[in-house]
Amino acid sequence: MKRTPIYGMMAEFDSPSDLVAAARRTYEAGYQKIDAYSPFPIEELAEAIGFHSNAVPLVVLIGGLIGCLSGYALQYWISVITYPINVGGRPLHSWPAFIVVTFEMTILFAGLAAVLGMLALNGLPMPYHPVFNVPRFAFATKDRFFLMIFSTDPKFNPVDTRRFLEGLGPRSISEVPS
Amino acid sequence: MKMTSSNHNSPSIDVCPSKKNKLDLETARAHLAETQGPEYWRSLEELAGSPEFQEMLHREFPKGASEWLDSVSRRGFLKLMGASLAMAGMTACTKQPLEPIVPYVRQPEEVIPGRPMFYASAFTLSGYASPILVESQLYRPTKIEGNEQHPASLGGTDIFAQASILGMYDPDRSQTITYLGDVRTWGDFLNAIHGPLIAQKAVQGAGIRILTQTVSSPTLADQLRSLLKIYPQAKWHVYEPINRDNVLEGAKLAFGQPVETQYKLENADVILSLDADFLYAGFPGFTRYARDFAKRRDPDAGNMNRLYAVESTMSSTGAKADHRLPLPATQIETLARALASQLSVASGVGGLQGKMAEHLAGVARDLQAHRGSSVVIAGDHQPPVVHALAHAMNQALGNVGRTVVYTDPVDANPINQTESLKDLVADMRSGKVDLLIIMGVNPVYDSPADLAFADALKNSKIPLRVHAGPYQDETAELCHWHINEAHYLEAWGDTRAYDGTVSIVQPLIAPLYGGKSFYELTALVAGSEATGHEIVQAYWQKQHPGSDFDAFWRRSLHNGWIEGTAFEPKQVKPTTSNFSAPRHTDFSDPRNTDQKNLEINFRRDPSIYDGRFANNGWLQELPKPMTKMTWDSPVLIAPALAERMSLKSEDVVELELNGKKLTAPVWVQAGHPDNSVTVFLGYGRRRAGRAGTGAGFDMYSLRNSATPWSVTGVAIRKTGATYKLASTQGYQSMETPDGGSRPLVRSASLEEYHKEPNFAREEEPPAALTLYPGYDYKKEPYAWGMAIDMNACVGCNNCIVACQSENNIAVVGKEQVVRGRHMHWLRVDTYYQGDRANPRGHFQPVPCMHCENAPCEVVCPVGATVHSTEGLNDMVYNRCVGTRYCSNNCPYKVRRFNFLLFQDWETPQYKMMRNPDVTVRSRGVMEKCTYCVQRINEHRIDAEREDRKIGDGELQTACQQSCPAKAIIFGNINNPNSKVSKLKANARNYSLLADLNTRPRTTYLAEIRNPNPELER
Amino acid sequence: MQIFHRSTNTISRATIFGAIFVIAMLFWAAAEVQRSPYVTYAGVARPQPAPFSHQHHVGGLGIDCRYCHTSVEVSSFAGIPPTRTCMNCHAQIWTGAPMLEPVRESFSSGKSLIWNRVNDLPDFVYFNHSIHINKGVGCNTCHGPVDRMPLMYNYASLQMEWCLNCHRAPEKNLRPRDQVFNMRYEEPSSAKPIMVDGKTYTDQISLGRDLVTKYKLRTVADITSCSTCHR
Amino acid sequence: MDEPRQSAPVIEPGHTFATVTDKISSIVLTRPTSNGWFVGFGLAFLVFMGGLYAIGYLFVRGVGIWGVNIPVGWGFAIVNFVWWIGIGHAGTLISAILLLLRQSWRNSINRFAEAMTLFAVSCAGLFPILHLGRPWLAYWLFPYPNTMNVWPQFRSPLVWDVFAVSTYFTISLLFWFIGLIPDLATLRDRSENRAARIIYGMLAMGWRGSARHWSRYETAYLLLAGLATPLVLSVHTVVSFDFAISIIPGWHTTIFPPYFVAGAIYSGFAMVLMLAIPIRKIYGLEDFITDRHLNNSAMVMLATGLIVAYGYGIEAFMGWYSGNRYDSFLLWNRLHGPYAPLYYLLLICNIGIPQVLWIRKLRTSPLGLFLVSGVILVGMWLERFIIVVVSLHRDFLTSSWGMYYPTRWDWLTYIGTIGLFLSAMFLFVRILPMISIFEMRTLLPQAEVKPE
Repeated sequence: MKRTPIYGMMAEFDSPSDLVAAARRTYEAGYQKIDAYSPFPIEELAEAIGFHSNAVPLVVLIGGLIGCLSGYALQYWISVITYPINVGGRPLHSWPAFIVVTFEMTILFAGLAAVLGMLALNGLPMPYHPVFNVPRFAFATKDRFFLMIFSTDPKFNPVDTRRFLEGLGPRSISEVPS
Repeated sequence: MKMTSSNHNSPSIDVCPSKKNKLDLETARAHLAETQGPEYWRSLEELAGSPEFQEMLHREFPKGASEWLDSVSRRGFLKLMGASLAMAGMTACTKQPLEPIVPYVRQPEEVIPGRPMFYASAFTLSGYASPILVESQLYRPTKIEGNEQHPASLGGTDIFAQASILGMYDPDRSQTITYLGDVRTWGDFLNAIHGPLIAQKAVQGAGIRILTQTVSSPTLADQLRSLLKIYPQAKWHVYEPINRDNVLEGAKLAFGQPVETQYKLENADVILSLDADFLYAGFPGFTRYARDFAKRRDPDAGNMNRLYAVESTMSSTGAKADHRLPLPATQIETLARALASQLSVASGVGGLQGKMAEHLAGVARDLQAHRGSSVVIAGDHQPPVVHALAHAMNQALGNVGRTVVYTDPVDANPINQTESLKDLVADMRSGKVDLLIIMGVNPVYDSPADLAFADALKNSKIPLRVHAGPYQDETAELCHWHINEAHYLEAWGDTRAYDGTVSIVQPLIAPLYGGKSFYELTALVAGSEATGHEIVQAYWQKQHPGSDFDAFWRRSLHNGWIEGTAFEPKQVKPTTSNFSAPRHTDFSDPRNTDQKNLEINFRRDPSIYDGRFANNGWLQELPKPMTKMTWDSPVLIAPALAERMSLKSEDVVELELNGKKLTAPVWVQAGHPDNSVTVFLGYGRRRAGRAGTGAGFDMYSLRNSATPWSVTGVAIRKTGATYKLASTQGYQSMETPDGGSRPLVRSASLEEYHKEPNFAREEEPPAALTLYPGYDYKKEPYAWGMAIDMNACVGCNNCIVACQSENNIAVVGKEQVVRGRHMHWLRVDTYYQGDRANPRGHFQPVPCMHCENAPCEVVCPVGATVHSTEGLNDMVYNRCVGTRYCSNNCPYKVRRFNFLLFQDWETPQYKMMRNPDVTVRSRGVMEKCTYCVQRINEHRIDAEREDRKIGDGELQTACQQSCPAKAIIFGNINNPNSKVSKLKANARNYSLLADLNTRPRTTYLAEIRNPNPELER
Repeated sequence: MQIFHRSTNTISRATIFGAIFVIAMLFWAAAEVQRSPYVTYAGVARPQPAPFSHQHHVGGLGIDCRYCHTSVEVSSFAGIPPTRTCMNCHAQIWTGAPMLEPVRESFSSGKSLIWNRVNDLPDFVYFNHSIHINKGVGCNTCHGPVDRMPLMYNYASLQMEWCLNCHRAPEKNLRPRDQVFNMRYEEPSSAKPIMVDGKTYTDQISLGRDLVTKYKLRTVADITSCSTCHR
Repeated sequence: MDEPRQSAPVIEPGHTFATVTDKISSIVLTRPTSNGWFVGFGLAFLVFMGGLYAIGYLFVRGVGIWGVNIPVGWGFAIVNFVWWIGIGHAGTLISAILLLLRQSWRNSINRFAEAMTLFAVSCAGLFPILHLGRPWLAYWLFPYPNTMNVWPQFRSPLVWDVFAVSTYFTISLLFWFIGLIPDLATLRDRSENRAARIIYGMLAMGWRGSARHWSRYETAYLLLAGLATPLVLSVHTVVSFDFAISIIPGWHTTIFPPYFVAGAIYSGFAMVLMLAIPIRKIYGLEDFITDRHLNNSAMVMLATGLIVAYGYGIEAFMGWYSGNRYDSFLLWNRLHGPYAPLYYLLLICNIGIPQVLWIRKLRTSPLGLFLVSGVILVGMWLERFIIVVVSLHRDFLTSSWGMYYPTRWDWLTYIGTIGLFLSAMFLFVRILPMISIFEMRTLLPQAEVKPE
């Protein structure tokens, strides 16, 4: 594939509706490597750019299971195997007493999995990103909505892509330097 | 042997013995001598490099007085410094400090480092000896036990004997000879007294006065008598504030001669106590009497005795009585006369009406019905005539020779001590005295106020005043010379038990501060410089001439007494007619007497006796049997009186007795006779030491020589002020304020018991009730358990002190007790039941229950308290982080917590005193009764080495060993034949709060009373 | 606008994983230090007033342990010999040796020699020599090759885990009673089998198991109860 | 979003994405800091220092400086612990449970409610450590390999506490932090100051609002809420086990878990209001924290308050109905014992006064609510005091009955933690957006995507 000095082409919109509409059109136009940026979550947007399912729930499930098992295993190993001792005449394996910690460990691991999993999948932290090279992108965290077509998209071509984007009636278009 | 900078002598010198290998000290002496007396251990201290010790050696008067009463004192902060060290000792991840290890130069043959030895000796209180065995760790006495073979002990001791070990190590003890407060040597004193003695020779010692305590020591008596031969004009005065003048005069009145009265309670079916508290320490022969009494309290044996008590203040004897009659002391004589005439022995008054008469008639009939097996005991503080009447009644009831035996007096110089002191004061004032030697007495503090002894001592120009005693006390202050007395554990001597048996007192350690014994002092005055050892041995050489003396001497030392020295019964005839006229005959109606004219009773303090033990922290903090009071001496008043005067406990009142005033707090005492108050002597010391100085109120200031025990005419006035009292048991009833009641102490009358033997049993929840399967202890060779017979227990507190001594339990001081932080592992709960004017008393010793389903263990987050395979509830101090959850969850509240650094980590004496077998606990850890696990381990190890099992009774806990009544039985409950198993099988056996399903290993035998059926209704 | 340089992406991730690694390392280091001779003194010879050599006296001259440590069989404390014990021999031999001066000094002056404690347990731990000897635990099991120690040092860490290792599996260390004081005792092996009561053992475990029953050892549960050592 | 027919809106009309953003971020970004803030923070910090002094002395002398004793082994420390933990419940409850219940009005109060949770839990976490006899060994409660070969004892509720509280803190922290990420990005892009930009930038981790990120973000946030919901209920349940597991009358009761949780939410909302009311006044946030919020919170308090009242009722009833002599005495002791006045005060604070919340007018009067909330916080503290102290001071053996008197050190430590809490709050409102900006944006009508 051809090397290009630019990272992608970015169009700025005023409202979530415009962005969603634009995103749909772009996707339908056959662009796959696109992304959209908004100051708040917009349910329809992911669909619009053809992002359908994410892996976070699976990660959380795995985390939870690990927490649950390790929690109980820890208590069983300590109380029955490595340090067996008569506490108040209770049996070594006093399972009802072990439930609480098992539960807490489950929650803890699942929670950690959720956050860390989300960050990892999102590739964060990433303090530097080409999109920040666009001065107006600062408004992406305020009240502006951006659509992005990456230069790695096979259909990408500085001229045609710009023209295509203009067709979406954005407030402005900027080239994102790599 | 080593002294470490750490909390106690490390494991290197511990171990309890498998068998008490008693040996005489002869050989030991040799080794001690070899290392120049005191140097022997001092050198070790110096090695330990403790500057405090040096400082202490040279300081003149104890510093930091009343430290225990004040939490932010100088030493309080010293303790802080100790804390760091404490942590080092107790935390897991700290580097061990490098410690020195110091072997002997020449090791005595019989010494096995790490194994204690036991020596027989005797502790003497007011002339009466308690035979003891002293546990010695490499020549450091660490624990007092009873002498099982001695007839006067049978293994039991009393609180004073138990606590005397602390007395010896007391850092506030006088540590040097002084002249007007400056340090002097024995030699200096010798020179100083030499001249005056020469001068006295000329006048046959007309100016010499010697004031001693009650002397029962044959040797000392002999010395003093021979001294009086050298100085025929000299006089020997005897005084003790808690004297037995009335007993003596009573005997003279009855028989015309002084005799000792002994009781054989094992033969007594009916006992009548006329204000005699014979079931508490301080009463001559208490340990033996308690045992004999308890032996006859077994309801299953079929020969249970019956005790009637008439008393002027609530006492443990009254609490144990089957019938108790509270009566002002001054009215007991009247009652005695009435009873005597009922028994037709005396021409007294018959004039009794109402319930009192019925009651008395019933008692009389009961006594009559048990001729020869009954006994009437009169209290020491009752007037002579009551004693005479008691003698007459015993005679008439044919008890003499059966339950009552008369012998020669134990007191070697049976004179009226109050008179004796009066004479002395008279001589002092009239300038007849040139050389006054006071031995062990503290008259400036404790003599009757009207004699103004202090004044006489100060203002009469006695040229040479010598005081010898254990403390730089109030009297020492007013004398020229002070000789620091050697403690009885430091010096040779001999003494007599209540039955006359002589014990040799042998030293366990060279005098810590190089003190001198009275024997040596007396010898010096008599012109000899013999050592105590020579003096005592020489005397007995005379008594036991012949070639076998060495054998005799060794045997006597080994057994702890000298054969054939017990007094022979004496045949004396009482003269029943010559009773002086009654003092007053009316039983005045309580309600119409006013608060201006109440009766006041002066009594010895249950804990610190006459004040001589004021600086003994163990005794100061020992809850008094009836009030559970510590560190103080409130005025006891009856509930009725309190109501009339609208007084509550801790209200301060002003007492006024013939002009003298004194303010003190009151304590409302259930069962105290109305229109009468009781005060306790021994408090308000000015120069007792850091513990005793300033504690309580000095009741001696109200006491008169004419009426030393009780007198009517005291006025009390409410001041409106209040004063915090440190009682360890705030609530003394099993009835809760909501009207409910809790079956903590279960009791029944003998009849009820025979009808329903299982009355005490309570259904324990079935084991199947829980989700968890139980733990099987049956497979273990040992399962430790304890049974406490509340019928036998007389509430004498001995177990508490024994436990404190054995387990290095800290003293916390009044302020901390007030906050509810006393540390006793074993407590004795006192409950009152029924009519507050005359309730039943119950004693319930409460150690750790060692529950099989221990609630404390389950909640400990770090497993610092868990179960051993033998069923012990182990407490692991070094694992404890101090959440106190275990204590919260302990329904018996037997756990104790080191809220602050309670242990003294600096004072070298205390380091030497502690039991090296028991960890000294630091700040922030929980502690509690361990069933003396150190003893269990040592016995198990010895047994295993000899490839056998621990025999029943071979292993005794500290509380059990010295319990005079043998109320506490400990042993292996997996052995069906062990004593404890048998007791637990008894119908009376029940466990406390059984419905909680804690399955305690400590159980109780319900209390059975034997009231007179005819008086019941 | 662009606040950060490209490299920060890598740096930030490196920092996150680095931090995790560093923390793990710290914990590991702490654990190591806790077990190191710095804390336990294991293998560290202590300075002593007189340079007494067990190597010479035990290894060389073959003096039995009990000649000096007299109470080891009957008491919790093995016993440190009094100066007199030294003088029994050194009154005759090496009477002039300068290194023995402290000993002679102590004997004449009557002031004790002050040794530095080598095997030192915390004060809340109660160890009893006699019972271990009695159950067939050899001296050098805990004290190591004393006969090869010129200056005495403690062989084991003396930490609780070390004690428990044996209390949880005593069979690993038991030997016949008559071998307890044998400094050169070797565990049974097929090369060097051991005969006990006519039975030949070629491995420690089977020997240990039989000795456990023979010497009536208490159960592991018994000897791992807290109050066995803590009172 | 299903809006129950409510008059007051969640957010006043006329706002745009921009105004919302500026309004909230400006509080953080405007220079210079107001003097009022400095004064407030200074005072709070001073109080906190007082607490540190008390703690220092505690470490030197030992817990003996407090009023605890035998039988009352737990005093102020545990009372405060439970009180703070309870307060700490509102945050996660609002963020998680109300999120799941799609109560969008929560969006304007969840942020500082969560912050409050963190600070409250931190204060709470101090006490279990401080009240130890040997606090420097607190780490022994964690299972870690050590040279002693010993481990924690998992049957003990205190170990459960360790796990529950630390888990709760961690999850709350994560929840709070990921909620902050988009707003940190906003601050990063809004702030003029370079240092601030770098710091916010680092914390924002390069958030750029990508649609993919948003979708994963929303999933994670929702799942976290789902996890936090049982957690928040479990934490106070576990705390209540500290008492319920034991055998002490007044502790050993099955009603505790629900009744503790209700109490926790009760006091939690009270604290939220006590903070929200002044904050919205001072920073003029009435547009975002409207009467609607006050009203809803007030109704939550009313409801939980009634549950708590039911709890008291059941306790009393059981005391009588069980016929158990110890339980019935406990009831008597609460009503007539030495601490009875406190019990009556408790009833007034927690059951009596809050009934005024039935009055709608009062539910929307800031001052009224502020006062009622204060009363409730006092009441809830008293409840814990009654449970801990009054149950312990007279248990089974009458011989061991005692009293508990707090010392000045008890008070100083308690007040000190309040100082710590307020100091933290002051710092929070100054350096972080106290209202979730991006979630506020979603509340605007403009946020709706019109179908083409």
